[in-house]
Formats: sequence, structure tokens, C-alpha cells
Amino acid sequence: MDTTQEVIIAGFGGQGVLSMGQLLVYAAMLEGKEVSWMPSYGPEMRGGTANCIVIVSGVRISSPIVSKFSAAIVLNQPSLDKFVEKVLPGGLLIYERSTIISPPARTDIEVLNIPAIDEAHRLTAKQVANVVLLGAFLERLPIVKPENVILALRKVLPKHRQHLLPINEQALMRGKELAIEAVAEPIAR
Amino acid sequence: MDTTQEVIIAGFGGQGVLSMGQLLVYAAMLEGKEVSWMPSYGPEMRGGTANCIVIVSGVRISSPIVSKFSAAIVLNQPSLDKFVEKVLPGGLLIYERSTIISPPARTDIEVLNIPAIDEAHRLTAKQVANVVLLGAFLERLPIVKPENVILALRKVLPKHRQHLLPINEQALMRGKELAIEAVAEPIAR
Amino acid sequence: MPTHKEKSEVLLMKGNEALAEAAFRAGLQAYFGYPITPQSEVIEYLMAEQPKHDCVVLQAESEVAAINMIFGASGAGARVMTSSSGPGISLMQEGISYMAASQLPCLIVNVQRGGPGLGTIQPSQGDYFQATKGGGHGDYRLIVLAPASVQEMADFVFDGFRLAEKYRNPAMILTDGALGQMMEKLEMPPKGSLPYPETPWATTGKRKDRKRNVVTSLFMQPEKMEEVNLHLQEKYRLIEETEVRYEEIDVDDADVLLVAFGLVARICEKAMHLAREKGLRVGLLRPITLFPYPSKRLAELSSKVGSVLTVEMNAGQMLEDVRLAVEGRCPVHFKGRMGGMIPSPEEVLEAIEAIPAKLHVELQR
Amino acid sequence: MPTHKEKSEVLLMKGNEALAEAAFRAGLQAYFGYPITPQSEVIEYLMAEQPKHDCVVLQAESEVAAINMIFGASGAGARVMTSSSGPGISLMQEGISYMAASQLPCLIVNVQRGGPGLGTIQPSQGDYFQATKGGGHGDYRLIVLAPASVQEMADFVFDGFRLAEKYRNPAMILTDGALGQMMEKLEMPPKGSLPYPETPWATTGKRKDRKRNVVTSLFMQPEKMEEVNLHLQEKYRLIEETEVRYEEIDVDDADVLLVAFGLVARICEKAMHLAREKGLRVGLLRPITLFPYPSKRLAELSSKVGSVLTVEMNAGQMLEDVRLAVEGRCPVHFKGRMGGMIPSPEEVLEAIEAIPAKLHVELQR
Amino acid sequence: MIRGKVLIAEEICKGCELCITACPQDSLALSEKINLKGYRFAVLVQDNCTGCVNCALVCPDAAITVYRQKKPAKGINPEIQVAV
Amino acid sequence: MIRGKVLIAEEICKGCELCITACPQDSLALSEKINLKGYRFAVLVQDNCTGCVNCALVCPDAAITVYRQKKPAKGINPEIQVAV
Amino acid sequence: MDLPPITNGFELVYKKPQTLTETPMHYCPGCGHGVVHRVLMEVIEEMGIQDRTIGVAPVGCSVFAYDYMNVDMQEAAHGRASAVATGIKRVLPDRFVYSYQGDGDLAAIGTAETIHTVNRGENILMVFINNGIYGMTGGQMAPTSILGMKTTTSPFGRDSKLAGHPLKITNLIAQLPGAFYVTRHAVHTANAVRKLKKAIHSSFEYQLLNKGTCFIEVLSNCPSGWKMTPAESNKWLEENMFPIYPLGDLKTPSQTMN
Amino acid sequence: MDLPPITNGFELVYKKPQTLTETPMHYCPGCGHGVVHRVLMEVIEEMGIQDRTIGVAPVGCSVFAYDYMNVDMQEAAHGRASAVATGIKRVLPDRFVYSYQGDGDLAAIGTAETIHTVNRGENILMVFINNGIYGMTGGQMAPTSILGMKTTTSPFGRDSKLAGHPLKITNLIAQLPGAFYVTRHAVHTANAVRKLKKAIHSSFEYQLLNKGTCFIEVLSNCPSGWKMTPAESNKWLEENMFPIYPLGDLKTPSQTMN
Ligand SMILES: Cc1ncc(C[n+]2csc(CCOP(=O)(O)OP(=O)(O)O)c2C)c(N)n1
Ligand SMILES: Cc1ncc(C[n+]2csc(CCOP(=O)(O)OP(=O)(O)O)c2C)c(N)n1
Ligand code: SF4
Ligand code: SF4
Ligand code: SF4
Ligand code: SF4
Repeated sequence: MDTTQEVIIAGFGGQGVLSMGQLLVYAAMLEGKEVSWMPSYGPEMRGGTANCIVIVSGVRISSPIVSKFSAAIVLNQPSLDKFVEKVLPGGLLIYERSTIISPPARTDIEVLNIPAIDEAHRLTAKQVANVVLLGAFLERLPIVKPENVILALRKVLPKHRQHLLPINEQALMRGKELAIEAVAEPIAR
Repeated sequence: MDTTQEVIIAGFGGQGVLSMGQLLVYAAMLEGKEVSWMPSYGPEMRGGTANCIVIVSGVRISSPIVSKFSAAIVLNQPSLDKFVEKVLPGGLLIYERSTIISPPARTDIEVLNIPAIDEAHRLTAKQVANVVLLGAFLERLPIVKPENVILALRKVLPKHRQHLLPINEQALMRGKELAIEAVAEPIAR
Repeated sequence: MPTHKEKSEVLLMKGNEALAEAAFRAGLQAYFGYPITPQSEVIEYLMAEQPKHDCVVLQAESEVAAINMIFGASGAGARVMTSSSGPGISLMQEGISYMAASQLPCLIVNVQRGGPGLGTIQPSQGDYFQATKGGGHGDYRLIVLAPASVQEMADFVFDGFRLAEKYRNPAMILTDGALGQMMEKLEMPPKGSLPYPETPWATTGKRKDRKRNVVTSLFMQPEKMEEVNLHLQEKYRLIEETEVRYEEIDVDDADVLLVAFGLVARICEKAMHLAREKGLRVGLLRPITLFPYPSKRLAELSSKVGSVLTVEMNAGQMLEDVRLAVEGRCPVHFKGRMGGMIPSPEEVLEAIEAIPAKLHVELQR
Repeated sequence: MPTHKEKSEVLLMKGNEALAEAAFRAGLQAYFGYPITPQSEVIEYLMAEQPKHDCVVLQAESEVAAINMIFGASGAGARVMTSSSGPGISLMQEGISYMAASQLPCLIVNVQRGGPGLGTIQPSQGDYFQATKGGGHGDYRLIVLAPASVQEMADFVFDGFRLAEKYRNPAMILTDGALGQMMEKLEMPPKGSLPYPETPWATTGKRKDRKRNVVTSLFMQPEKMEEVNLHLQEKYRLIEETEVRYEEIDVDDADVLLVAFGLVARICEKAMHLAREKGLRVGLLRPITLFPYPSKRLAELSSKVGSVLTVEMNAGQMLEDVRLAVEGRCPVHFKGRMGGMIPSPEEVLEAIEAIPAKLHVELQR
Repeated sequence: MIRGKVLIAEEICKGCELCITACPQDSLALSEKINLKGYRFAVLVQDNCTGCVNCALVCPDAAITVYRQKKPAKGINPEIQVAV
Repeated sequence: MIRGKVLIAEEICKGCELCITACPQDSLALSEKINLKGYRFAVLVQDNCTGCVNCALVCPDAAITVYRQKKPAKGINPEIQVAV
Repeated sequence: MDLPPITNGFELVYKKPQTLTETPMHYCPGCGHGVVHRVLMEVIEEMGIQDRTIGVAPVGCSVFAYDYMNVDMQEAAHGRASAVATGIKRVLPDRFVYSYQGDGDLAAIGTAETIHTVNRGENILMVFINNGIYGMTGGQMAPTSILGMKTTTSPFGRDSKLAGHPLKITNLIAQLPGAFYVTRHAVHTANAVRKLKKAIHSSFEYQLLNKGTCFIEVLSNCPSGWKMTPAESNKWLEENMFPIYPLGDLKTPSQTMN
Repeated sequence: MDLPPITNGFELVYKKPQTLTETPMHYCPGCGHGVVHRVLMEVIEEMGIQDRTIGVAPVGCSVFAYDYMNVDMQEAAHGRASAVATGIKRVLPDRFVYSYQGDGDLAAIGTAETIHTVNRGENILMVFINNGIYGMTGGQMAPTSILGMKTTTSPFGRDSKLAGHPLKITNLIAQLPGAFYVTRHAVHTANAVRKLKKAIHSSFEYQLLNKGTCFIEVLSNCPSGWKMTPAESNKWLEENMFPIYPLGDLKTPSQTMN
């Protein structure tokens, strides 16, 4: 197998799950990798769930749609329920702590819970919770370099939002730290 | 072959060629025959040529469209030019005299020219020229009984036109007489 | 076919008018349409005779409006019809797709004229694909009946309503300008011979004893939309199993099998007679239902005959269904006229004669 | 494919936006359209970027108006495009038939969603028949391109214009909501790389030195209309001879041949890899042009492989073209999802595995 | 009185009689003859045309050309002319 | 003062605050709690509701039920109630 | 929803009508669609005509109206609600029929159906929600968008040179003899809601009397499309839309009777 | 057509414009279409804009207008002439563009396109031939047919209960800000023809100045559809159509400028 990573990022619309994925593929592209980002909106037109499949690979990507993932980042309970079984054995599952009532029970994957929303509040910028999560994710699965995520952010943020760069950078780093601090539930092999 | 008669009636729109055909099939139907009436309008929407194919038969009619005819009734030059060669050898061609500049030259069919328009004027009802022609036609090719044409007329004429019955009856009879008087150009066998 | 022949009347009528009169007799409750040649006689006849019947007849502002009025009236449980020709039928495609998806019965009459574009007002069969494959978006089918005589122009109105209502699906009568304009005698079935179906799903006002009825084609969850589609597809399979209709003439000893629908089938019948007079063994298969298509029967026949000759007033549309049924078992030839031209029996005969002689006698492969 | 790679840029874009940007770079002169999910990004992108380009971008009052504005602008010699999805494309059928008949080039983009009816906004391939057989009235064809990546969403805009203008015929990009919404990196061809054709037939004002130009689809004499049709058919034969495009992967030793277009082809490619890992010899044929269809190549392959498996996001529409090409030479299987559901590679693998083992090795008949 | 002349294209005329109605001088009438299309066509029947152009303006078939005397010169007798 | 009570369906409320704006008594405010859909919902925060119904009339989600004192009876302390 | 027992001495003065289903509405927080739905259903409940009423939902944000309105309903194609309503009313003339449409639906793609339905004087009620934008598809320009309004398809503000002026279709409607009662309302305040309710009530009464088309425009907000809070959107509505679309009757029965 | 030599002393005061082709028109005897064609072409000839003018023909009796008008032309789908004209004008803004449409075309199936073209203020001339009937298809009712008028689809006379009142679309058009000049004419008399010609002339001048839509309704006859002689039809027009569709300007530039 090549180094292909197939990641699902899922939550409510508005939690920034789609842009998290976009940042990831943009950064990967900057690193010269093959990428694909496939969003899926729930049936509801407004609110409701949203997710995206991110594929990053050293080789040409065939299907942008896969049903098993090497990693999952989830931001609400329905998404957790939907995707927990779709993570490949040995894979990674990161979830936002405060949105999950019943945490996953799988032991054949690495499971990490991150208090991203709390952390974002602490940074007094609740909209960066997703970047905190992204930072944590990249700590465990360094498929792109954090600096390239920041570079990507710089490219996608419109002018009048460029002032948000520092706070995002901070959030990303806090995420990495949280992931290091977190006691990952170990994989029972 | 059965007793099938395939007749083309052709002229300008407004000369009553379509209704001539309708009278014929109506009368034939009254006699229990199988019938079909297929109109064809020229490409012009207004004015222009019109024709109809009338088939009267003792048996079920397959194609209502044929390209050779046992008889033709024509009311203008373009129609004569178009259909003269389509009359089967031994067939009948009747034309309205005043509308034809160059009469047909075929000798293998019976050709009859009838001054139907003049006759209609004489009857002071120029719209019955077509009935005059029909009378002449039926004299030579009695595929339906004249009285059934009259019966048909009675059925199709709307109430406020029923007073036109006598004049039409007269026209039909005059047509028959004209056909008898006319020296048919003989078929050279 | 209507069974109440006892009170039928023998009439001499134009195809379009026979169809309109038959609609009244088949219990039409609402017609919405917009004039277009060569079928304006349908609405004109309905308007003139409407006072004798308990039926809504309304000239819509367009074909788009007409098909959507049909939608509403059908959803309210009425027996409904519209009619048009090429350009107008094209404008109805969105509405037709909506009706199929909402499972609303209705009868749509397409009196075909030569296309594409504004084209010509002469007869054609150029809308076969549109009628049978679904010219609108999504996976749906119409039940398509192809009359070949004025008698069938009337009879198929009854069949059309019956099938549409039985399967809650739009049905189409696919005919042409020549059949619409020609006169033949016909037995006109009596009024009242086609009972109205129960329509418990219709929006007639939510009575206390039932939940509200909703007519819709929107199913935002793809899982649900797929279910709807699976149901439609099941329905179409059932229709294909039970409702196929065709006519065959002299196929038993046939060497060349003519396949043609509508008016062209009758021209082919004549050509067949001409060919038989010449000693050629020619038979005819006339599909009456274009969807469902008589593929099974054609497949059977294709392993018996030497070759098949499809004749159409188009560039070869039904031809694809013929080839799908024949699947290489024998050569399939094609004779077509387009843009309003009608093939003559003699032309078809020529096409028969042009088939290489050995194909007349030898089974292929 | 655009050849001016030297100045291409590598970008990361959504399919719909890549298509819109490519349209500018391909020299789009006028876009008329009406919003509909999942393709509203096309008009939104064009509107936002329009100031940088010399191009008319207008939101029409409806899809009917849009296609007729396209008609006018194309008739005036401009390079034009419109885009929509299911219901909107259905509303355009009359206009599309008119454009084909009037021989006007244009590019129509259908970002498919689940139908029929209002359906769902999820991706689908349910409009294959409508696109390839002609959803409007009369005998005409669209040149249909089916992209499978964001790169092709951009590239095929160039191809679409080129083919439409070469043959003076509407071309369609038949894609779906998933391809429209997904992001991939792509090389975006530079502006100015597609020269404008001569349009001496265009209505630009009757100069003294020529007769007036008339854009019309009306030919009242059926003889003349038939001539127009014969010309169209000749054109379509020529297109079938010269413009067929497809991609094939690992077909040489294939036992099971997957046939799929667009996004589904990529899902099949993945399924193929999975199958090969299991030791199954699976190959893939991806038609890139849906009309003209790669029937010849498929016919060749069908006498080499054990069986064909067609995979589509519909009830089996391209399946008919596959069967027409295979013509019984080997069994043809089908796997479809409908109403907005996307098949997964695993599902396709299952379908491959479900093909009776002997068909994997044995040629049929 | 200014004198006028009209020229009526007899094969173009459909005998609608609108020019006849429009003519303030009653100069026009339908011919007894019939043209190739079967219509009786309009002709000038009185020598009192003033060249007012009314007939030409209402003619749906653009069948009429109108001339008018430059200055009231005597001795010229305007003839009815018909285009061929 | 006539006294009123409002009952706000907290799982239906989307926290749009229109009722808050509409209330002439300033009786309403958003809760600190979040409902299952993630919205802060409206609650009665002052004991001065007159049952004027304004809040219910502008509520886009039909989340509000309103009661009013039959006659100004004393000793009854209207409580804030929330539907479940 | 069961109401908890209420302390003695209090009486119910307002509750959600039974003619609304229990399904929570999918609209964005603060969206006027919900208010109009409720008011419409209140009138139907009060008039006791639930069993004789058929509604037609459009394609637009209110496409799911049939999930909330507890009456028989049909979901029409985009722009064709009034044609669908015509079809229903013509075959069921003794039922109450209404259509409910947004501005894209009624005043763009459905213009021909709108004009001709009213011109025929179809005996129905047409409810027209004018929020100056295409809500459902993500905030594109509507025919009623005001000049300068930024939408996803007028990113630099609506420009009359490119897109024309806001279309006051209700003013055109009022000119048609088939229109019996034409009025413009809003739902931004409790009082406005009360007036709208009266207008709907009158419309159904006129329908019973076969008077012709009643047409009610409701100026509404689209917080999501306008990118504002609900409260801001109502303010914007008053300040920017009311001057162009002034509230009030455009045609009243007495005028019609003259 | 070569003109025979003319006796000295006479000068040509009227001849068919060169902008009309030599093809005889297919219209029924006395049909107003021919007059309007001619007048339109006269203006184009006089203004010398033949090489910069593009016309759009409708589906209706005037479908073959391009056989007679010697300018570049497009034949639009039924009802869509103004959308087609929009497409042309937007890509060729320095050309003169006009559409020519009947009442079925413009006021029935094409209503939405008509309203929105004018509302956008497309800088074109729309010529609207109102003969109160569908001529081409054989005399069916048009939206503009007057009450009581017998047509093949209103065989007992147009009944407002079934089909509504005659639609005065020009009056609606005049309300739209995009309309710059809106006027109603006829061609039943020489004077009427003269006035129409002026209106067309002004319209093209306004178009040169980018003023917006000019809309000219021409009340015309349809002797065939009305089943009358041409002279009778003109009389009927005056007596029956003029009262409903009074001639004159509905919107003039000065009004617009206010
Ligand atoms: C034929 C067709 N065209 C376009 C669409 C996409 N579409 C859905 S709703 C809509 C407009 C919605 O706007 P509006 O009618 O103003 O209602 P709102 O959502 O603002 O309530 C459009 C363009 C469609 N479904 N069908
Ligand atoms: C989509 C479509 N519907 C209907 C027709 C048929 N049709 C042709 S012309 C016409 C109406 C003609 O009336 P009008 O526009 O008033 O013009 P007139 O012939 O009176 O000049 C109709 C309904 C068509 N060609 N296309
Ligand atoms: S107006 Fe023209 S067409 Fe009519 S009669 Fe006079 S010359 Fe002939
Ligand atoms: S108006 Fe309704 S939805 Fe909005 S905050 Fe108040 S109770 Fe909640
Ligand atoms: S998008 Fe606008 S119209 Fe639609 S529900 Fe949200 S606020 Fe209401
Ligand atoms: S049918 Fe009427 S509109 Fe058409 S050409 Fe004849 S008179 Fe003129």
C-alpha cells in the first residue's frame, strides 16, 4: 500500500468541519501531495449534519469516496455513532469532548478526546475549536506540517480576516499540546 | 385484388377538395364499406395546396397512404402535374377545366375534363363546383350511390346550412350529366 | 380494450376528434392544454362539446402551465388529460418527471410532428426516445401506447386511463399528425364504461378519520429517495411483465420481419402484401405498447427469421429497442424517413428487396 | 485537451468553481443561468469574478429564459454557456431541441442530482438518457462529455466549446453534485488558449457584402426538413467516427470488464484495485464521451472478456448503450444506486464477486 | 389639384380592398381579372388620384408604388400602369 | 396589572430572540443553557408578564403558549414553566 | 406536546393551532416563514375548514410546508404552485385552495403562471412571501431584491443596469380584473401579525363567495440570506424594504365592486 | 421588381423599402402583419441601420418574418423572442435589436419573458401585434381576446368566469421602471400607419441612446381568424378593440424622466 490517508471529518453544519478538511488538503497540496476533499451535506438544507472525506496520498487518487477510514475527527454524537465502526483497525479517532455523551468503546483503534471547545473559549475565539482539533489530529497523524496549515490559512482567508491568523496559529499549537497531554486510550492488540 | 379504390383529390385550399373526400367516405361508410380519408396540407399555412387520399374498400384497409391511385380528381395545375403520373394504368383522371392550362397527355388512362366552375356559376352557387366534379366522378366510377352522398351531406351540414341541400343535389346531378356528355379521351390500349 | 361494445356507436371521425370524444366517454374530468398544430382539434372539440359533459376544459397560458394544472387536478383525484405536439411536449418534461415521481396518473397525448426545433407540422415519429426513455430528469418511465388507426385513437384513451390509474403513473398516447388528421370509421365506446378508481391518496381535504394526504416528489434523504426509485422500478418491471401489447401478422413463415409502430405499421402491412405478392415471405410485428416494449416476443422471433427490418418516421429510435431485443441473433436493418416525410408502401418494399438475398433464407450466426 | 500547459496554474478548487474559472479562461462571452442546487456555485463564481473578464453574466428569470438567451447570444456568434441540474435541464428541452435544429453551438452543464421530480440534491447519473438520446423532441443529439475529476471539470469546458463550435451543435458536460462540490487540485489552462471560430452565419447585422443571415429551425416543406435532418444525422455519424473518447485501465487480461462513467468510474477503479488484490482479473472502461459512445471499443473488448459489469448511479441507463455494443457477445451485469445514493468501492467489489465464477473465465456463446 | 399615379403589382396584390377603402378619391377598385394566385387585384379606375399615398400606406403587401406630379404641369395624362 | 404566564417549548425554541424584542415588559431573555439542537432558548426572566400574547404572535416556531389570569385574584404566584 | 397543568385561575389565551403538526420546522432561527405558516393554520383552525382545505407548497425554503401544515397538500414544481392550485380548484370548486410561494418562485420562474392565474380570477388564495432573496438555494438575487442589495449572484449589490429594478409584482397583480383582494403585509411585529391574520381570514371568506383571486404579499426576512440576526433583519426590513414595498391594501373589495 | 419608366414630370413619392425582400408575404389578404413589417423596414431603411439591426421573429403567423425583412434575423421558440433578443443585445450592445411577437406569443406563453425583459430594461424594441387571437394555429382564443369573442377554443364566446378578462399586458409593462417608452398603435388607416412609423423611429433613436425598453403594441386584425373581410375586420377593430385597448402613449420619455 502507498501512504494514502483517508480521513473523515464530521459534525454539525457550522462547526467548521468542512473548512477543517479544506485546510488539510490545501496544506497537503502545498507539500506536493495528491489530495481530494469530498463534502457531504445532510438532507436538511439548514443546520443538520455535514461531513467531508479527505484523502491525502503520494499517488493518484482513484475513488474520492471510501467507506473505511484511516482516521476520523468527529464533533457530535450522531457522527460518532455513524463513523466509529468505519475506522480501520489500527486507525485513529479524535472527538470533541463536550459534544459527545457516550464515547466510543472500540479498543482496536486509537481514540483521543480533546476539549477543543473549552480550549477555544479559553482562547476567547470559539470559532477556532476546529483548528484546535486539527492541531491535535496532526500531532498524532502528521500527514502535513503545521506550518503548511498556517500557510494554507493565509491563502484561503479573505483580506478582512487575515487578522485572525495569529489566533488560529495559537489554536493549532494548543491542539498539538492537548494531544500530547491526552492519555490516548491504547489499542488493545 | 379486392374492390379497393384509391382516389386522390387535389387542388388549392378553399376549393373544397377535402370536403369532397369526406363526402365520399361518409357515403361509402353508409354503404357499409371500409373507408379512410387522409388529408395532406401543403407547407403553406394559409392558402396553398391541399389534397386528400380517399380509400374505399370491401376489406380492411391497411395503409391509408398509397402512392399510386386508381383515380384522381384535380382542381389546379400544380396538382395535375404532381399526380398525373401517379394514376394507375387504366385508371381515371378528372380535372376541373378552367383551372388547367396544360392538360394531361397520358393515353393509358381515362381523362375527363369537367367545366365544374362554370357549371357552378350557372347554378349561381360557386361553392358547389366540387360537388359537380364529384357527380361527374361518380358517373364514371360509381363507388358509392349518389343518394348516399346526399344522405352524407344531410348528416354533415350544420343546421343553418341544411337549406343548401337542394342546390348540392342539383350540382351532383349536373356533374353526372356533364360526365355523360363529355367525350372522354379514350384509353389507348 | 373497452368491453361494453353493446352500446357503441359507429362514427366517422378525424383521429384527433375521435380521441377527444373518447376522452369524454372514458369519463374525463379535466383537460388542460395549449393549442399547437397538428392537435389543436383536441381542445377545440372538447371546448365545443364540453357543455354536454361534466368536465373542466381550460386553455392554459402555456404547456408548462397545462402540465402543472394536470398535476394539481390529478393530485386532487380527477381523471385528467392533456395533449400537445413536439415543442409543447418538450416544455412539459419537468412536469412529467414530477408526475411520475409523485405517482400521479394522467394521460398525455403527443400528436407528433417533424422536428427537431420548430420543424414542420407534418407527421413524424421523432419523439420515440423522449416518450419511452424519459425526456425529463431522473429514472422514470411513461406507459406509452401507439395507436395505428382512428379506432385505436379512441380505444387507447380508455386503455391509457386504465393503465395510468392502475399503476399511478402517467401514460402517453404517442401518435402523429397523420393519424390525428385522418378520418376512418370507428366504434365509439359508450360513456360510463370505465369505472373510476379509488383515490384514497388524493388531496381532497383532510377528513378527521385520516392523516393528511401529501402529493410530493421531494425526498431529501437519499435513502428515502432511493426507496421511492426502487418502488418505481418495481412498478415498471411489473408493467413490463403484464402489460405488453403487440400485433403480429404472418410472422410464422416470415423470412423478413418488419417491425414498425403506429401509422408506419399499416404502411408496412401494405408493403408486406406487395412483397408476398412477389413471393417474399415477409411478416410484421407491430408493438402497441412502446413501453413496455415487446422485447421478449421480438427476441423469440429474431431467432426464427432471417432478418429484421425496422421502419420508422425518424432517424432510428425504436431501432435501439429492436436491437436490444434481437441482441445479434439476426441482422437488423433500418428504413427511416424524417422531418415530416411519410414512407410509402413501395419504398418499404424496396427496402425489403434491398436486404441481401441470403438473409432472406438463412438464419444468422 | 488544452495544449498550452506552459502557463497553466496549479489550483485547489471545487469542481463547480473550476468549471466556472475554466469557462472564463476558455473565452466565455456570455453566461445565462438560473440558480439550482448543486450547481449554483457556477453562476455565483462567474458573478464574483466577472469584473475581471469581458463576459456577460446574467441571472435569467428561469431556465426557459436562460436557454433562449443562450440561443440568441449563440446565434449572434458568441461563445456561450449555461448550467443547471435535473428540473432546470428538463425545462430547457424545447430550447435545446431548437438549438440543435438551428445548429447553434453552446455548452450546457448538467450537474446531476437525484430525481425524478424535485428529488434530492445528492449526486446522481439519472439524466443519462435525457442527455444522450435527446430529451427534447425530434431527432437530434448532444455531444456529451462526462468528467471524472475536478481537472476534467475544467478541461472539458475547453473540449466542450471546441466540439460545439466545430460541429455547430450544443455540447453538454454531464457531471454530478459530488464532482461539482468536491475539491481537488488541478492545472488550470491559461486564458486565450482557445481561439474563436469564424461564425459567418451569425446574425451580427447584414453587411452590404452578404445576404442576410437567418437562424431558424423552421422548415415547412417536409422535404426541406428531411434534408436538414439528413445533414444533422451525417454530422452525428461524423462525430461518432472522429470524436469518441474513453479511458481504459487493465483491460488486457481482464476477465470482468467494469464500464462506468464520471465519478462512478473512479469508484470502480478503486473496486478494481481491491478485486485485483484478491486475485480477480478486473479491468475498467470509462467512456469519456457518452455521445459519441465508445461502442466499437466496447464491442471489441466484449469478445475478449468473460463478462461486463456496468455500474451507474441510476436504474440502468448507460446499460442500454453497453448492451447495444456488446450485442450478446458476453453477459452484461448491472449494479446501480439511485436517488442520490453513491455506490462504495466495496459494494462494487461485492457485485464483481457476485458474478458467477465461470463467467470470469469463460467466453460466452 | 395635384395629380398622382399609382402602380399596383398585380401578382403581389391579394385583393384585400384596403387600399380601396383608404383612397379618399375613390380612385381604386378591384379588377375583373384574376391573378395567378386567384385574387382579383386592385386597379386605378378613376383619373383623379392625388398621390396622397394613403393606399400604399395601408397595403399589407407593399404592392403599391406612388408618384406625384412635380409641379402642376399641364398636358400630361397620367396613365394607370401595372407592374409585371 | 393583569398577570400572564408564558410556556416556552425549550426544545422547539431556536433562540431567535424575536419574542424578547416583541415583549413590551422585557420579561423574556435567552437562557444560559443550550438545548439539544444547540440553541440557547428563551425563558421568562421577570415576573411582570401581562399575557399580552405579543411574544407568541411573533414566534416563528410556534414555541410559546400564553395564559392569563382570569380575574385579578391575589396570592397566586405565576411560575415560569417550561414544556418538555 | 402535552401542556403541564396550569395553576388555577389562569386561562389559556394563546396556543399553537392544532392545524400545525408536531414536526419542528426546519427554518433558520427567526425566519418569517414559520410565523406565516402558523397564522395561516390559525385561520384554518378558527374557520373550521381543515377538512375542506388544500394547500400547495412551492419550491423554496417552504418546500416542506406540508410537513408542518396539517391539511392535504401538494408540492408543486418551482414556480408552478398557482397552476397546480388552478388544477385543484377547478376540479374541487367547493374546497378552499391556497398556494404559498416565495419571491423566486412566484415572481421569477413562475411569473407567467402568477399573472394568468390571477387574470383568470381563479378563486384561490395566493400567499406570497417576499424576502427579497432566494433563501433555499443559498441567498441568490430575487426579482424583488432591492437595488444595491448584495447577494451571492449580485456580489457587488443589485445593479439596475444589469438586473433591472425590484419587481413590484403585487402592484401589477392589483391591476388585473381577476384579482379581488390584493394586500401587502409583514410579520415583524405582533400587530403586523394580527393584521395579516385578518387578511387571511377575509380571503377565505371571499373564496367561499367565489369572488376571484385573493393575493396577500407578506414582506418577510431571511436572516441567513441577508446575513443578519433576526432582530437586525426585521429592522432592515422596515428601513429598506418598506419604502419600496409599502404595507397596506392594493385592491380592496369595495374598489373591485365599483 | 423593375419599375416601368415613368412619364416625365412625376416623382416617386412612395415605394416599398429595399429592406423588404422580394418574397411575397404569405399572410392572408388584408392582414395587418404585412403593414407592420413594411413600416418597420421603412424606418430601418430611412435610418440607414440595416447593417446594424437584428430582428427576432416569433412563433405565430409572423414566423416567416425573416423571409420578408431583409435584416439578420433569428427565429425564436414560441414566446421566447424577448429572451432571444436579450441574448443578442447583451453580446452585441451596439446593434439595434427588436423582437416582433403576437399576442399568444408575448402575452400567453411568453408572459414571464416579456415582463422580465422589460423589467431589466433591456435596450431593445419590442413590437407586439395584438390581434386578439391565435392566427397561425387556426383561430384559438388569445389572452387578449375580448369578452364574448367567439374563437375555436371559446366557441360560445370568451367567458370571464372560465378564461378571465382580456389581459392588458401593455398597461402592466408601462408600470415597469425598465420600460422607457410604451405606446399603443394601429394600422387600420393611413394616418395610424404614419403614427406607428414615428413611434418606431423614436424607439430606435432611444435605443441608440441606451434608454431601456421601448414597447409598441399594434392593434391589428385577423380577417381569417375573425371570419370577416379585411374592411369589416378594421371596422370591428375600431368598434370592439379600441374601447378596451385605447390607442395612445402609455409611457413617454418625459414621464420616465420625472
Ligand atoms: C426548475 C427549478 N429551478 C431552480 C430550482 C432551484 N431552486 C429551488 S428554490 C429556489 C428559489 C427559492 O427562492 P424563493 O422562491 O424566493 O423562496 P425562499 O427560499 O426565499 O423562501 C430555486 C431557484 C428548482 N428546484 N427547480
Ligand atoms: C411551445 C409551442 N406551443 C404552441 C405552439 C403552437 N403555436 C404556434 S403559433 C401559436 C400562437 C399564435 O398566435 P399569436 O402569437 O397571437 O400570433 P398570430 O398568429 O395571431 O400572429 C401557437 C399556439 C408552438 N409552436 N410551440
Ligand atoms: S391594399 Fe394592397 S393587397 Fe390589398 S387590394 Fe390594395 S394593392 Fe391589393
Ligand atoms: S420567538 Fe420563539 S423561537 Fe424565537 S426565541 Fe422566542 S420562543 Fe424561541
Ligand atoms: S434561508 Fe432564509 S427564508 Fe430560508 S429558512 Fe433560512 S431565513 Fe428563512
Ligand atoms: S391568420 Fe390572421 S394573423 Fe395570420 S396571416 Fe391570416 S389574417 Fe393575418
